[in-house]
Amino acid sequence: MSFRLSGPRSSLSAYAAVLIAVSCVATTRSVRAAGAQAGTAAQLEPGRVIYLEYCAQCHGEKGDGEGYAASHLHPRPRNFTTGKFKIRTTPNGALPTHEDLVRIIRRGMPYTSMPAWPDLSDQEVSALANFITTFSPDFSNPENAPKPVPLPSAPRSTKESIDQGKKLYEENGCVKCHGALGRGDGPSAPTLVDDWGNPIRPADLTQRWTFRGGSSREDIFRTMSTGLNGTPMPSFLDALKDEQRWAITDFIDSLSEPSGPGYTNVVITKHVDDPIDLAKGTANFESARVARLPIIGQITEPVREFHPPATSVTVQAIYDAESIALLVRWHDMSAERTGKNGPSLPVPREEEEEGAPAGVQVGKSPFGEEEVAPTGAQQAGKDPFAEEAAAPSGPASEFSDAVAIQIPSQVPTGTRKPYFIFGDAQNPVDLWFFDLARPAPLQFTAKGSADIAPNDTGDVTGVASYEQGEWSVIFKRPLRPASGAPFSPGQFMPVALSVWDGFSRERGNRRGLTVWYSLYAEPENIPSAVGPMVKTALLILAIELAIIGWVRWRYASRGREELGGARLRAGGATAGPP
Amino acid sequence: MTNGIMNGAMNRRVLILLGPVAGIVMFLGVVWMASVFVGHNEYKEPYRAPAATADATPRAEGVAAEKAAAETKAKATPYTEAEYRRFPGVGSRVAIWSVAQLHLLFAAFVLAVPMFAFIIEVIGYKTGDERYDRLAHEFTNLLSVSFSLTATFGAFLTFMLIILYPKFTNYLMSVFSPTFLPYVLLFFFEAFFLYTYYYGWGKFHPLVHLGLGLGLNVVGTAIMMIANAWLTFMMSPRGISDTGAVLSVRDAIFNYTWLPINVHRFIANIAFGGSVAAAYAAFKFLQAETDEERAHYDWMGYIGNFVAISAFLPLPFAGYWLAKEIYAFSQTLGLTMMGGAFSWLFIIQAVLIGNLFLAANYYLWLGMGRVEGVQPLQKFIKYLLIGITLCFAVWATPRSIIATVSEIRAMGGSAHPILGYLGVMSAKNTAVNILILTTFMSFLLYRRTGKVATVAWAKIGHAAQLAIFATAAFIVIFLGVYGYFVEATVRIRLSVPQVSSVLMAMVSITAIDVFLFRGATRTGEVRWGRIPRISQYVLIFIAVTFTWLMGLMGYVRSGLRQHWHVYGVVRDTSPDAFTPTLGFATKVVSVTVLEFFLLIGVVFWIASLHDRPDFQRQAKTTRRTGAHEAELT
Amino acid sequence: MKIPIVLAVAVAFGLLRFLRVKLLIWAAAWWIGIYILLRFGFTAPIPSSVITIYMGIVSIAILAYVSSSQERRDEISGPLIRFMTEKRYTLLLAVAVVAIPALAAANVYVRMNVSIEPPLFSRTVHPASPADITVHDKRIDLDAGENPFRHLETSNPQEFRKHVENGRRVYYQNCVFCHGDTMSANGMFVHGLDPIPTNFHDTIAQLRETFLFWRISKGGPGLPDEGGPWDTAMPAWEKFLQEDEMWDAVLFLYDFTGQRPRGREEVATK
Amino acid sequence: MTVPLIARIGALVLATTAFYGYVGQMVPQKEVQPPAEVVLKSDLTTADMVKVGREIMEGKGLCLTCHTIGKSGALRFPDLAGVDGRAKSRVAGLSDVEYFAQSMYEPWAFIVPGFNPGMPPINKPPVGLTDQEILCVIAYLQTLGGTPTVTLQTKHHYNSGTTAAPPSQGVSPGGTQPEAPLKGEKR
Repeated sequence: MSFRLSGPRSSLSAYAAVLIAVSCVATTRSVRAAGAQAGTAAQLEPGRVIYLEYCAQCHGEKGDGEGYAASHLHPRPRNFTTGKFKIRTTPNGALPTHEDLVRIIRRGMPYTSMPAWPDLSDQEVSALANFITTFSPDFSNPENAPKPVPLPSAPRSTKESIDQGKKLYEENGCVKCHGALGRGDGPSAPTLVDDWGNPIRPADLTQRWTFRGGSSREDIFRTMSTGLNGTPMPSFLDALKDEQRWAITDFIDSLSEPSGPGYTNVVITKHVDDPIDLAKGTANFESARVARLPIIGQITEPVREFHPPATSVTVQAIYDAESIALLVRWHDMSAERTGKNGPSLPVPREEEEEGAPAGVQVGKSPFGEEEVAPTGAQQAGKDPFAEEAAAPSGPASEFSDAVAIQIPSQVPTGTRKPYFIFGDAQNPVDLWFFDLARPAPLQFTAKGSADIAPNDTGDVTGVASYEQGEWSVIFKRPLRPASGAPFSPGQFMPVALSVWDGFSRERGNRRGLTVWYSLYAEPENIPSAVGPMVKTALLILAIELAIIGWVRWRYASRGREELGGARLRAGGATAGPP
Repeated sequence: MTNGIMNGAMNRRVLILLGPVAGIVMFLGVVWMASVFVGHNEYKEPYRAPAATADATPRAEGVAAEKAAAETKAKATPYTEAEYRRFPGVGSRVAIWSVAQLHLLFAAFVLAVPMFAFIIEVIGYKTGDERYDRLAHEFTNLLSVSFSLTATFGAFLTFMLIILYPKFTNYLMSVFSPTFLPYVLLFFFEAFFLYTYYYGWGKFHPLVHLGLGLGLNVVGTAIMMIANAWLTFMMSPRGISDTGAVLSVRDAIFNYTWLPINVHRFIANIAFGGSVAAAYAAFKFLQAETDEERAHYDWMGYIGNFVAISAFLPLPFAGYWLAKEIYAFSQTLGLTMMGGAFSWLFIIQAVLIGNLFLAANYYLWLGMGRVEGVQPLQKFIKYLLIGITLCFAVWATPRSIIATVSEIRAMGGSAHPILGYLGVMSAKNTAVNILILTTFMSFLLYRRTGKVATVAWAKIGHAAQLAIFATAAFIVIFLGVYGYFVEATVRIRLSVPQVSSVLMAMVSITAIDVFLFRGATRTGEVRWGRIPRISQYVLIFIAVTFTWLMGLMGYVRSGLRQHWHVYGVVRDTSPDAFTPTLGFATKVVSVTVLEFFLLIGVVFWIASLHDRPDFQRQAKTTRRTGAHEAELT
Repeated sequence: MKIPIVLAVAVAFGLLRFLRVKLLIWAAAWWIGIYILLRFGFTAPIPSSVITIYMGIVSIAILAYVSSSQERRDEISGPLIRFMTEKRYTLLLAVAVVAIPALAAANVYVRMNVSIEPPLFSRTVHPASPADITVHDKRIDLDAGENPFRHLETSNPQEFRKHVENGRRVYYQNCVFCHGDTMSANGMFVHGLDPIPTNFHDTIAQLRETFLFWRISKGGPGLPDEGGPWDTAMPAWEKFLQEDEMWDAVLFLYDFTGQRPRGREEVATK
Repeated sequence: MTVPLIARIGALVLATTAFYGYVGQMVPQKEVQPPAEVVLKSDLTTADMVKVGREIMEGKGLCLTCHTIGKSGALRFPDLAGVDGRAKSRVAGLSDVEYFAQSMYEPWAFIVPGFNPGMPPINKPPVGLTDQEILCVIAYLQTLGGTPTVTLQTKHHYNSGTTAAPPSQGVSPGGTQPEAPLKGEKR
């Protein structure tokens, strides 16, 4: 896209180029908008073939978003018949341009089931974009011909613009949904629904990489300017000036780690000298490195979770002379501190396998997740699944949030690890389970999802706190407990996590989890690199000086003219016949 | 400021200042290196060694009483035969290991030198060329001291065995009791032949003298074969019951690996002896003061190296036979060797052999400098080098690659899509065959430097040679690639046509060459001694590499038994029963090789105490050749 | 092989020859060129341990070449000696004397601070399957067995398409989340999986349908001992799917990727 | 000469040996300990025996050096996946336990068609498992394609003290001479 190419150093010429490009886009689009719909069936045929091959399983053969997989997907596959497209360069509510469609097919939507399609040729993607427009009658109306909004190129992001953006962010109501720190935990966040009545979550602005429309500053600016059709996200095109939108963009941009999620596969446990004191909370962990682990849905055991609300957790770990402690943090739209949760509790089965019928009624999610809590108007969705006692009164949840750390019951000796979903019959795992409605964690031993038994020895203790849309949960356990696997410095221990969001009615098997990662207890004393460095340098220096000294000694006194000349050739050449 | 100092006349002063600093730093560096080396060499106490129990210090008044009690107890203790004794410091295993290895290296030298001394003498007798006779005599010159050193180390080894492994040594002696007396007797004959052969040089009729040489070789080989029976029995026992009782001494001698080890050692000894003799010649060349001496020792080094490399070429095939017999004796043993703890050892071996081939070729290329008018052939070096490098790389490609997690992820699995093909036997067989072929071509190239074929069919001859070479290379590579598409049983058999096509090519190309250059015109004379000095260091390098290779192979042969004295029958229950890491083993081998070269240096020195060689007196008759010193090395 | 890099190196080597550069530069350029080729020229990168071996061999070979005649030795040592002895280079020499140990020290530092990586267990890409397995109390012969619906491809294509279509449904309701829409291991949860799921475009043509059936029905927990690693997230689908559904999914995998399964006769049997 | 020849040659020898020593440090370092003597408790349950048997097969018994579990293609020795199912009917008149015992105590008594003899008697050195250990191995083998039934008290032909020759069918090259399997392996 032309406007993405221009960097902060853009000058007048870049500006001009952008303008020309934008106008070109606009004109070609309008030409094509008129032409595409008039296209014959033969012209659309290539797009149709590709569509049926690659797209219909989710978006449905009729483009109505009801393919085979649709019932498992969230956000739901786009229903092309409505003509509503989230990511556009056109004003709010308008149709997208051909290029918008091409771009979104090409790039996909991160953290959704819409993948990128880098391997399709330009012609194929273009044909596909054309074919998609046949599903909605809106496209055939020449009056709807999309007109892209002007999207000026990005000014340089400065500290001032970020500060200004922060102010504007607070003044313009962003906080209401996205939360003060941008964690998607605003007060009205739990009540949001999209145009079809499905609950929807505001983006977690601290995780830029999950933005559906892309994570660059230009992408953020575009979303700010054109809104997201079909969602509560409005367009600020008229409400805010370009500079103001850029300021907010800069602020949002500053909320995420600039380097991306930085997922890792190992949690490094630091040794601390002071005894770990749970009362000190997260302050214990200042020296520990942060490991961010991706969360995926539990998509195997019933009841499955295809789209866990948490996309990642961060873990920090420390150990002292006696204990090891892990700090687990993740973002949660709202804290559910009432109700009940457990790793083996039966899960309400409210979706599944056969694919929900089309035209789901408002108020009940067709696929069960994202069920809005009883605070909203969706009481209908609540009771049928509640086999537990009714939740406490007030704005209480029936399902509490929970988190579990999973480690093998025995340190694995060979290559065999327990199965990552709660172990297996031969290889049990220990779960340190923290129902956040309760004051302290419990321990379970699991031999598979169906065989989980409490096994609480009181070893595991912990504290939990929720602040500004983020849970911080600390687990603490002796390094060498009476039963269970010991941790020893210098060793790797498999570790996996599970996170339940009570708001989304997660419980038991329905949860977000990670595969096995490693917990590495860093030895207390790490040898310093200085000694070996100095030794190496000295050794090399000595060799160098020896060589140079030797060469100089041999050649320096013999005069320059001899060097590389006759003297050097002395070897064989002078050995003439006798 | 620096510029001022550097550019000024103070340069000399800076140098003088830097000198001591550099000296001190280098000294510190050497001390540090040595301490690191020694520190790493520290013998690792195996985990099964009993931990010392630290009792409370006895009270002063109790000490005397305890001492007395201990004495009475000691008096009452009946004599028991010790099973093992500890060698202080490095432990029994390393002590025995290095002594045995040294004994073996000297023995190999003593056995090999008479062999080619004898052959060279025969050539001298047949052709009547005095030079050969003198060369044979000078080889023999090295023998007597080496012989006594071999015997000394043999005795040393025997005593060490009796002291450190009394029970096991006793067992071995009981099994092989009938062989010891003949062995000693043969030693007498060996001494007799050796001294009459050496001191009787020129004093007998040549045929009588040759008879003495033959006797020396026969007796020496017989000695080796008897000793081989003992050690191959340890690896592949036969002729005994499950509990170790002797059923048949004959079977015990003629066990599975006896014959292949005999052949393997016989060939390897020649190669090793040749390389050490070449190193001796190199040493003398570098010391030489006159052109005559240089010419002579250049020639001697060339002959020694030629013998070494010629013997080396069939060695891989002898090795295959030995490995096959080991597999036949016990799959377990074979798999331990090739797939188990020792598989990485063969990567080290590949490095050694690759270096050997490269050095041997390099020596031949340098040797072209002896002849004038070599420029046209110099350009081929590049292509030969590329061939050797590629084969070397293929051979050194490990089968199981070491890689970090991220690398493996990037590779898409622990098997690399391309390297995976290079790490297996098919590729390595192909590589070694091509290496042999390339070395042969280097030799051919060397042979024809300074010559132009004059026969009428010269062009056709050259073309035919090239065609044969290309065909052989093609067959080898084709079969190598074909090996990937057939089952293992077929694949193993493919090495036979590969080898035979290489041999056929070598024979037929040589045959053509002989006729092609019959009556060739010489464009340049061969001037012995006119070779860069660096070539002589290459000869020494080849000798060290050969020695080290022998040490390594000695380790794998005896290390294979792992925790057995006699495989499957007599178990090693000493604390040394574990198999050390390859790193530790290579350190021991390195130290042993250093010791060997220290001692062989002594041998050379003693040999040089002898009068100047006889040819000095006849120098006038030989063609005067030589070269001035090449200053650059 | 990455063609552009290989070509670039080849062109550079050609240029070296064309320009008739000095031997010292020639040797250095060849060394660097070969290093670049080994390090970056392969689509599946060569591990650094192997590169070390190769570069060691190349170093020895280049050294052997440049010293294989007196002229070459002079050509290569002349500039070096002049650099070390002539006064006009003294400053540069001093810089080099300091810089080389500093680089070595930096190298030591980098090596001592490598990031901690969890232990790696060797992975068998296609472990050998057992002779037979039991799925839903039914014995399925993996050696001699066939996909029960494969024969429909010729005898009843319409019915066959139905099975493929059913397989498509199964795939998109169960497998797509990891193995992805294009079956090239690009599902939405791939970033959270280690090892990454199978890319069906790569190797299924070498496999028999029964092998795929075995992997699908028994999953990671059913891998034989040498078939690690044990972190694989592949579930044993026999717990959740009917036998026919799994066979249909296998049909669909071949159909979608345009591959043909390996026939029984092609498998080496004893 | 400027540097004494002896020093030059010494340096060359030292550098060469040091280089090869260095190469030796670069390869993976693994120390192989002799197999530890395991004392089997007499009250092992069958489930424990399976575990022990598995360890023996991987370690001391050296079984997996030659045998594979779950591998097809060109094999040197029979694959053991699902072996219990075959063991029950391999030799008429032998139960799976008896068959396993026979193939370990007298491996030459029956050779699986298509394979060459090559297995040493397991109760004798170099492997030399005890009767109890062999029972554990049998327990593990039974889990491959069946369910383990043996206990440490299980009697079979080879540990019950009877001396009658086992029903030996199929190939029987070498009778009872201990070195027969070794000979048989030569090809």
